[in-house]
Amino acid sequence: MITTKSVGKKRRRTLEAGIVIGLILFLLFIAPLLLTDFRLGLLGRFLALAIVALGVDLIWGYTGLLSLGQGIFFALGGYAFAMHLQLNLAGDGIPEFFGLYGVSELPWFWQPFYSLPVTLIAIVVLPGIVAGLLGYLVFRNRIRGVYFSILTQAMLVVFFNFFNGQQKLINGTNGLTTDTTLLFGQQVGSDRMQFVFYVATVIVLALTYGLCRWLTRGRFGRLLIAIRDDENRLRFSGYNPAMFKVLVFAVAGGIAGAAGALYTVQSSGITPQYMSVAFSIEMVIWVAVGGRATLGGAVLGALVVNWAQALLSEQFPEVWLFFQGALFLLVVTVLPKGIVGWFRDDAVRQIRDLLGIQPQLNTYPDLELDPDVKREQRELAGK
Amino acid sequence: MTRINRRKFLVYGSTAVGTSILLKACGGTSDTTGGTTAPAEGEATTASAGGGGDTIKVGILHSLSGTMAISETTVVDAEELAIKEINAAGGVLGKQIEIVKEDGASDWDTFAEKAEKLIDQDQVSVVFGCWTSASRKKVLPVFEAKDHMLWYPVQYEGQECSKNIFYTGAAPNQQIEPAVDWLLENKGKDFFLVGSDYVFPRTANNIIKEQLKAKGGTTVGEDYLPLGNTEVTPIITKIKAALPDGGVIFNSLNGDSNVAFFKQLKGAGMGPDKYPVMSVSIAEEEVRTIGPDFLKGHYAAWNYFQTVESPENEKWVSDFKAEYGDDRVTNDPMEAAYIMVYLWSQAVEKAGSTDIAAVREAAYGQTFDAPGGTVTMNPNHHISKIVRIGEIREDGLFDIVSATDGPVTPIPWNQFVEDTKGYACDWSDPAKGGKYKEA
Amino acid sequence: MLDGLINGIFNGISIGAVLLIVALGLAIVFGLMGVINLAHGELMMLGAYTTYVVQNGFKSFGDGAQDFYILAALPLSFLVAALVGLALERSVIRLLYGRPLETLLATWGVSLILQQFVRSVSWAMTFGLLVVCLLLFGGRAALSKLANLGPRQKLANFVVLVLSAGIGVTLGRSLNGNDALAKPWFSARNVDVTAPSWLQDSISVTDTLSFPAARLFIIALTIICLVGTFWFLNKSAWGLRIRAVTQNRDMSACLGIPTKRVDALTFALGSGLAGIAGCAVTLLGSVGPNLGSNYIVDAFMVVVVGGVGKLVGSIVAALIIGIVSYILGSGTLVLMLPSSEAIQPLIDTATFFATTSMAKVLVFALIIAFLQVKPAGLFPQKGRSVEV
Amino acid sequence: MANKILEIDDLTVSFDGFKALNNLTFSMNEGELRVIIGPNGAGKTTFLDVITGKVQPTQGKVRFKGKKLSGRSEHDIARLGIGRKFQTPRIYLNLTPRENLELCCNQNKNVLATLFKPTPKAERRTVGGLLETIGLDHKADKPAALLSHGEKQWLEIGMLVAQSPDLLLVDEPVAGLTDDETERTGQLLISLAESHSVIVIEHDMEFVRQIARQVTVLHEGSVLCEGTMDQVQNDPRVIEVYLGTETSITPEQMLLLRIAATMAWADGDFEAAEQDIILERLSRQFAQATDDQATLKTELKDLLAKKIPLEELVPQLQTPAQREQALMLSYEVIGANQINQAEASAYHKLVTLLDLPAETVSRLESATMAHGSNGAS
Repeated sequence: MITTKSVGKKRRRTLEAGIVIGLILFLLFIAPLLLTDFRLGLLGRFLALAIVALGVDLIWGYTGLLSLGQGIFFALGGYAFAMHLQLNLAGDGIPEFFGLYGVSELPWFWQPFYSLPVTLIAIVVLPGIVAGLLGYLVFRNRIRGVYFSILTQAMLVVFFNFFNGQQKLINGTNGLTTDTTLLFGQQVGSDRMQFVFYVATVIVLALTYGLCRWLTRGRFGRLLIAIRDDENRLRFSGYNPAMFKVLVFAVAGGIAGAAGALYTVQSSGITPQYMSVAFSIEMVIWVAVGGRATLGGAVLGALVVNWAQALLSEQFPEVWLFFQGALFLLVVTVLPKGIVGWFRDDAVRQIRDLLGIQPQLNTYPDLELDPDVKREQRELAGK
Repeated sequence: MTRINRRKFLVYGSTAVGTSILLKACGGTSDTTGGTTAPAEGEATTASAGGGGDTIKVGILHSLSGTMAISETTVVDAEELAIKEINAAGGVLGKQIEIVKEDGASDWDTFAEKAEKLIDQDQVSVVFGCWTSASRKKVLPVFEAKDHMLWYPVQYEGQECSKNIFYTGAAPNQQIEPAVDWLLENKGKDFFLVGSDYVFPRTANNIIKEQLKAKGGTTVGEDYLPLGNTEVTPIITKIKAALPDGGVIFNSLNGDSNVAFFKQLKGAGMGPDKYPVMSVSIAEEEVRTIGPDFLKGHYAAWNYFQTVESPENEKWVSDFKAEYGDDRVTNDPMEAAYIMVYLWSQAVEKAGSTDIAAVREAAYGQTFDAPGGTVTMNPNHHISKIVRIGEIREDGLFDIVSATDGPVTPIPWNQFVEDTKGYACDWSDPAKGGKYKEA
Repeated sequence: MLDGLINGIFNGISIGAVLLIVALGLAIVFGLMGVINLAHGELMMLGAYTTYVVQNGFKSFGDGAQDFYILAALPLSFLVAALVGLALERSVIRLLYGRPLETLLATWGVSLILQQFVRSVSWAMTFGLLVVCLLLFGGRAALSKLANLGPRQKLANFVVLVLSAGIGVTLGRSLNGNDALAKPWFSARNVDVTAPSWLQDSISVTDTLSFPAARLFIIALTIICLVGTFWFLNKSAWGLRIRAVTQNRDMSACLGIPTKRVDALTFALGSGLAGIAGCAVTLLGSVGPNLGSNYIVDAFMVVVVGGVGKLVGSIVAALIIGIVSYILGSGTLVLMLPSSEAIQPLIDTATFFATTSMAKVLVFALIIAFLQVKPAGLFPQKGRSVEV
Repeated sequence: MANKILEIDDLTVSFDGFKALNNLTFSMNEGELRVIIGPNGAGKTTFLDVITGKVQPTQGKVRFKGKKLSGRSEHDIARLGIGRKFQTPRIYLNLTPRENLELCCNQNKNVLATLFKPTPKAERRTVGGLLETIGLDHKADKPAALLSHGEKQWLEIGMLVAQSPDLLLVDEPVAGLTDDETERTGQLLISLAESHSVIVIEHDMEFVRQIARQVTVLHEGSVLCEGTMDQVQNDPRVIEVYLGTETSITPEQMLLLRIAATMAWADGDFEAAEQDIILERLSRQFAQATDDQATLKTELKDLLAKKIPLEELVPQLQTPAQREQALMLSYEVIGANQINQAEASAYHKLVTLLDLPAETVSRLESATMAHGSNGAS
């Protein structure tokens, strides 16, 4: 029995791997042929957002931490990359926006971002560390559920106002533009670099998916679910949920950071707007739409929702908010498991109900036919 | 280090080329030569877009939702009115103008995204749009990278002169500086600077501080409100503390915060007699939403007020009211928006095509008898226009208390700020370009 | 100096009062029902718009009446917000009790809808909506009366839904052709609510000391609302039921308390208070579609810092937050510090945070720090019931 | 000292002034199975909360194997070797029983180990074995949500064992179980007690009798009394706190009743009817008013439901008068129905134990006959 089960598992694994690889190849080689540059650019950006969604799913879908502050880490990653690009552009001078505010020498925290390797590490590690610290402060005090959510939102406001207010340090509201900056002597805004970033995004997305899959399967994954379902019980089994949550939150932060960097370069720069309250909540709804606790769902949700937003706001700009609001309501009330969850669990039954087709009940005319009963009899016979 | 970079570059480059060959194969418009030569392609596509078909597509990119919708929708009205008039008069190059409207949603990223859509997807031949400097700064790289054309109708902080943007709003020397001068002459030398926490107020106030230094005024304090914040008690306390017996308040608050500011200023018993406020973001439209009661006696600096007396203005105001209803008012950004559509159409007529470069060339020196007086487009992409100071009346309109005799030439690079002192901008001469040292 | 102090305290309190009146409704809905209502701010906004409408109504009576519209506006905005809240509870919240995170998302959705609603509501739209509702509910009623479809019922309802929606939308769009009908009532633009003249100026105590009338009014209003709420919760029969239900829903249900009605009532009460808050803030700030979103986060901070489920906690928290943010934002801190070399860095930091936006940063940072010490807020609930 | 696994002295826990535990002092030995009973609100669950670190004591110390527990966090204490099963089963419904067990079985519970180390073979085997023991092997891979209440209870006990603690705290393990489930749970616990120290909190007296060796009675947050089941059950204070009302009989009377009961139970089980008659008569012996008799009767039902060998009971009779009374009672009891072999032998045994003079015996017997008959009429 064990063996058959594990075989089944293996088959499912290989199947999943196959699908993922197929999708990657599709995104890398087919999508560019089907889409105009503009649409491809959009797709690239949405894929970057799908990466954040994976992080959100990891902490919310699996671990039950509804963070309304992922924007912080998203933006941190973006800023890290943008700062490097700005320095690239400035050469041995300092980025010219400083001139407007009479800043003559580079603020200390810009220094490390001269080097690309450091930047690339910082993009992931910096948000990760920040998330870890914030997480530690919160989880250590067993601040849970909605309190956690509200607190993360407060943190978001703090960061937003700080970045927004500091013209002299990071150009405040304007944020940092990247399109005209240079990377490897190429203009970041150029179609070619944009395509490179698109490719990079696809790859990072795949890697992130792998990471999350690895985290959520096996014992660690089960532990996350246990934390989500009954954290206190876990304590009495000798686990310290706080540390696990800190780790997961930090990982999600890092993921968000990477996503932020990729998103920034594909949307011509970063502004504190990335830390707006609304944006961070939207991240959650992507996951909710796709189906929480299903990684595929997170990605799907991010793509579907954003694509819908792009199209709808092109067709009738005024009413996009209506749609978005309705989406929130629908997902929560009608589709709590999200698209994927719905297909997996209820789709058939509900459609049948809707069409009023009665499912045939499989009752046993004779108790003897009940498989459980049979098995028990066999056991008794064995004894 | 460099070797690593080069290797990485090769890797990336190869993928890019590899696929871009595929793209070529099926007629994709991706750019294989890569990098900075994007412009060539941008022109080609847009030119064909403009020429092809029996209409000329123009993009309108403003916030139709979100915080900024309050102001930006009025500008859209003005632009649509102008286009309607032009179409009624037979259009441009004998073609009707077709509007593609996009919502920036008060979100700077959306602006960038929609700008790309207008250029790549809809292949418009020009974009009219943006209000906040932040949104302009966000789309600027898009227009530069794709070498396209944006017309921008709002007064701003200057310190910018893009080849791809035409600015029909006031440069600092066409609004802020005259206002400061006027205040120094008539109202006092102690200034308190209040602004929203974003780029225009911050930069504007930097300029003002420099200017005051140069002209013997003093900045006794400054403070910034987060956008949308309505709790201004601390600021008012600061003003009281800094100016115990009255002084000038220079206000570059934006949107909602203005309402809170003036209501609570009056609440604190600080009237225009002791604390005259000079605003640079408050026009007729805003006066109505704040309520004249609170604003009566305060000042604003603009190039245009609805109360300007000229036949052009009377005609425009009546046309506008006829189009959008008698309860509507006209204001400076709307006038600028109205102007820019006409200037563009004239330039297209002159160029004989919608080719970006040609239109740009043709735009220089275009003049138009605007409601606020005749304006001229300069080679530095800004327009010369008259500057006026208005005092707010009971009825929410302005008494024009001072106006320059003739149009003021725009100076994008500010002469009071150390970094930009002595710089100028001239796109008509390739040798000079966006920022060159004046002889 | 003394005046300065009194002024400081007064301003602090007046900021606190605004926070409190905004947070009061939230404290009830969140504290007593455990519902995270992110649409609270939008209910405020509705209150504010009601005030705007009332004011315009009074304009027609001439200036004399103009000065007293606020007195009519307060109860009306309470009513409007309460009704909307009621509808909200009946339709959405009801489905989500005990799932706070879901309520959070759902109410966010509601807030978006409400915002866009006031932006684009017009006669055309209203007709459209009315038609949809009529067709939908009428159709359902008809179906359930006329034909017994048995299992096909759901499908039928679904069809009705789709049909009525379709008809309504098409109708709305066709009506949009007519400018008069299509013209939005408020539009995205901020609307102008002018405080009555007697609330515009300030009442001067001494020549150096004067209090803005509007502020005094709001403080008074806050106190009244507090007293009213306390009385309602602790003295009235329904208040008793509410407290019973919040303590033990099932038990109360067994005792024959109509928990559903109680929930609805509680939520309506909270929403109504939001409406009053909305009416109050029109005296200070602008009235626009996103009026609410400027307050909501602060309001939650107040409730959390105060300790959930404790009104007194919210009061103290609001006052503290108000005073602190005033002292920081107005730079009073910098003035209070003696200018000596020893604490120069301290002074520098103080000045660094002495702008309104930076003050907000610091206040929130302090709040987060505070929750490190007292995770459950100033007045935590004790006992075994808290855990699990 | 060393063999004390748990020592609690002068422990007080108060929530907002209300003392859930009040100067409680308690200790138990290694390998002991201790049952804690007590009416609702006696502080039983709080008692466990303190031990497991969920609630911090207001004053007083808790020592586990000589280590102070106060100030430690739950997981810390759990790692020291204290496992807890909750009143209502708390298992992870979205995981399968196997996964539930593996979670608890995991020996190295820090983050990285959990993340990187695969589940070792040994643990897999232990889990497999456990699944057998708790009889869930055939449902091992269905979501635990689908288990019946009883199965959930066992699963949680299983999780407890998987954790391999030295001290098991079991809170109402048989709440809401059927009789034979209860029976089996009892056996499970007893078998566990061979290798662990166990504290069981329980209401169900039948169950307590089944498993109890040492019983501690909590009342209003402190220990009321401690001892064997019988000592505890004979203690009128216990009877009082349990049955609320002051019982109408003294310990001496209780003793007599016990002897009588033993006689009555001598030939094994009765039909309910017979039992009823006996109780009827006994209660009439000690109470006058009919409703008193009624209440006493129900009390007796509970109290006499256990067999104790006469050898223990008889020596406890002090005065001859009591002995005579004991005899009379017993005689009356067996007179309730046809005297059979077992009863006869039991009766003889009693007589010998009482060793009253022969004539006294006969006198009493005759008297009882008379009294009994008119009592019956």
